[in-house]
Amino acid sequence: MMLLLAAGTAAGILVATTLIGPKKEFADKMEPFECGEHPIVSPKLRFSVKFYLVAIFFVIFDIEAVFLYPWAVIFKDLGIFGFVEMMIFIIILAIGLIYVWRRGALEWQ
Amino acid sequence: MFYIIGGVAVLSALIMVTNKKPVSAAMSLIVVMFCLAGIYVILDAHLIAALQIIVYAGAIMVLFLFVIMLLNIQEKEGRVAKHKIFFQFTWILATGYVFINMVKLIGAGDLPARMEGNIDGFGTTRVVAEILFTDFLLPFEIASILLLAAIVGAVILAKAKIE
Amino acid sequence: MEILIPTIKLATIYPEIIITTFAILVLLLQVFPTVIGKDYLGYTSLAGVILAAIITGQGGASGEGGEAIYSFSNMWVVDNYSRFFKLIFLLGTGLTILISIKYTKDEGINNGEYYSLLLFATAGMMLMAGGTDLIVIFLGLELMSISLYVLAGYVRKRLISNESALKYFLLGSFATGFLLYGIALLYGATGTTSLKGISGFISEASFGSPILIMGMLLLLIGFGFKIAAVPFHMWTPDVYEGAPSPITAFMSAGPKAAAFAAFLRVFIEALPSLQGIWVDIIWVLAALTMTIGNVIALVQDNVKRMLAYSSIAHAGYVLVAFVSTDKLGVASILYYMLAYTFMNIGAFAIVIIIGGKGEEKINLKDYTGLAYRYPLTAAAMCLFLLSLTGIPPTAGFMGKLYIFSAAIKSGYVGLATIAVLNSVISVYYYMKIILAMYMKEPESSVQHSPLVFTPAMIIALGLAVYGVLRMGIFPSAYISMAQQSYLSF
Amino acid sequence: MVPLNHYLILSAVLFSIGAVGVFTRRNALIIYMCIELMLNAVNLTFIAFSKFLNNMDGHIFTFMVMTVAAAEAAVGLAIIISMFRNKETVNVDEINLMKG
Repeated sequence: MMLLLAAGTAAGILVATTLIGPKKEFADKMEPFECGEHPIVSPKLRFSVKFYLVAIFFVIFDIEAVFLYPWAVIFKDLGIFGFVEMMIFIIILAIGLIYVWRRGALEWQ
Repeated sequence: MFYIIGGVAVLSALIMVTNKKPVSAAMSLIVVMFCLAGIYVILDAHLIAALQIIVYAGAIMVLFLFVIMLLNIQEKEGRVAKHKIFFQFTWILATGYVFINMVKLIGAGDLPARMEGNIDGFGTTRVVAEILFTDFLLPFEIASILLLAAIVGAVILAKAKIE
Repeated sequence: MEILIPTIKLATIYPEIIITTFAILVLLLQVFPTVIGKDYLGYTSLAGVILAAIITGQGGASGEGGEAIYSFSNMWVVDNYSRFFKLIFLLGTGLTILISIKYTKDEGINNGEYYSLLLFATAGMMLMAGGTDLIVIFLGLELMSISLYVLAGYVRKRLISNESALKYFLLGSFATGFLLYGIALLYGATGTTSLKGISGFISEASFGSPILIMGMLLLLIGFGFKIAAVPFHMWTPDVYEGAPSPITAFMSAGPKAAAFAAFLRVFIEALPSLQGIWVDIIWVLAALTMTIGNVIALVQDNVKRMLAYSSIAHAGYVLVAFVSTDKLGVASILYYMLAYTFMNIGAFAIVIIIGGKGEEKINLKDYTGLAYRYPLTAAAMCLFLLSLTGIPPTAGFMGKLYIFSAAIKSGYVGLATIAVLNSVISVYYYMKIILAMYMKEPESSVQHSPLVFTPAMIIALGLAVYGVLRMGIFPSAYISMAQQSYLSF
Repeated sequence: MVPLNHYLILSAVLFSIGAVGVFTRRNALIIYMCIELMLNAVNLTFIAFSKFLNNMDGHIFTFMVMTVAAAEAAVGLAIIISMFRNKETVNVDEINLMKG
């Protein structure tokens, strides 16, 4: 009940301001704010691909970490079998890391 | 509670499909992901809910936003040529119709016998882990090879210069 | 609480382990400057393929008894069926590697990742063929598809290669979405994902609940996309034309066979009691695929595009055998797939040779008068085309004969007649090429650069020609092997 | 307790929205987002069934579907990047050199 109440009031205020508030959209006002002067360069600057490459590696190795979570929970009971199993997993992805590193995809300059 | 979250999920999915700007489409997809995580919590699938947020909302959506930023897409959806609109309109109707009765069919279906008893700690990580690392060993190792292939593929395609 | 550790029979997955280790080896060789020069990567991956073939051939863990051995908590099986398919995949990959050694040098994409991705795709296919659990089949399918998405777009500077990768990716993952939804519904209806469990549940439970039928339909759609059956074939011509030629050859042979292997196993092992429904659907699919595949191929002048449509038509022929779900039907599919791999990759090898650098010469006019300048190549191409049509002395004829007899035996005479009609149509567009090669004089206007034959290419062509003739003239050895490998469960 | 059917209906609706989105949109990125939405709908079906069938296989499958979706996202977006590098557009309409 409390949740509803809180959400209700917040939404109410939001709706009220958008409805009541004065809205004048002329060109200058809509431009990204740059201390008064007219912006020279469009804010959406293009950045190079290596940022994207790092994002991919983050996604892949994040998945690897996600696989480690449940493994950590039952590490004790699994004994040697579980250990070997996870080592194979880690080694395969370490090979991926070595490949990426030697391939030069991680350079930053 | 489920109905609220379900409603929000459907709403934001609709926003995503009909949205003009890719960035706001990605934002509404993130909202869908969070609603789904909420539903998983209702279904006692705690590990999967946490995972959904970490993996999907966290990593994949970041990737999407990266690409949107990278490609600096401004162009709006151009006006579609005349005949194209008609073609697309019928297409939407067709697939919409097919799926609606699919929904009815699924909704009405009688369900398999529900196995009694509730495994203690139904959705907790421990239970998931036990099955994952013992019975499902083969898929686990295949997943690692899959990730390796994905990394190699992504590097070759995305890296600026390949000697 | 103690956790029971399942017994693992590692021997059952030796071939897959070998292929993966070789893929990783090629990857690391590419990255670390070692004694093996860059251009020997192709040969190292070839060695891996041959080694894996030997291990699969000699039966691995299942011994000669041929009975199925289950392992990994019955998610994996090594029976004659999966071993036969694995040999087909390894043959396809080996031929593709042989073809692409020269091709990758010309196109400047001669780095190790090309071969390691090829091996990853093969590993994915082998997993699909051997898996008896929907999870393993799904993961194998994904591993194969992801490697193929990248391989299709490998020549980055050529725009059509990019475009084909994008189309293949979008439609491929769309199909995976459907396939997954089908698996989810099957899981819901029967409570398990293992094929045996599903068939057990269906046989004693009441006839399919709507969820089960819906799940089966979605599964059908997902697999339909993968084998490029007609209603879902739109992606095939563009992707086959855009992708580099060795990859197109690989795509038309390997993954199609893998999709059929999984399709067959799922539908025959897991859903026998629903046969009434899916047999008719496949009947319609087969008829449609054959006719449309052949008819559109008639109007093509780009040879690669024509071969793409002919591979759709051949998927139709295999669906004909699929309709007769008995032992003979399965054996005929196995036999036809082997014959198809030989002749298709052979035909593509010739397309690569004539295509030359940058693959611009792949229209019909480039083949005019080939017989006068290079009689041997023209003869080989003629043999492959005859085999694709199904003319007596070749493997294609035996394959089609086998399939049609299986279809007729199980009472689908109508479909068999359609199939024969289609073969007649296909004669026309294959003959177009042969006529161009033999009858027309080479016009002086089109400058013909000398064709370059590398040793690897000659071995590939020799192997393909040998296979086509061997299976055509004395097919008994292969037929008995196929017969023995029907689904023995 | 919310009956199983409602979950199934919700996931079927999400799946259909995704499928319709794939056909109607022309921006390759948004098409892939719709496919991602479809995969999420499938995950929801798995978890719903796993809850009502009371066995844990559904969770494992969802685990695997997530890793597959992540790997596919990485490769797919790399393809879109290499596509964009050659030709400054992401619209599927303009990418049809090979009609025929």
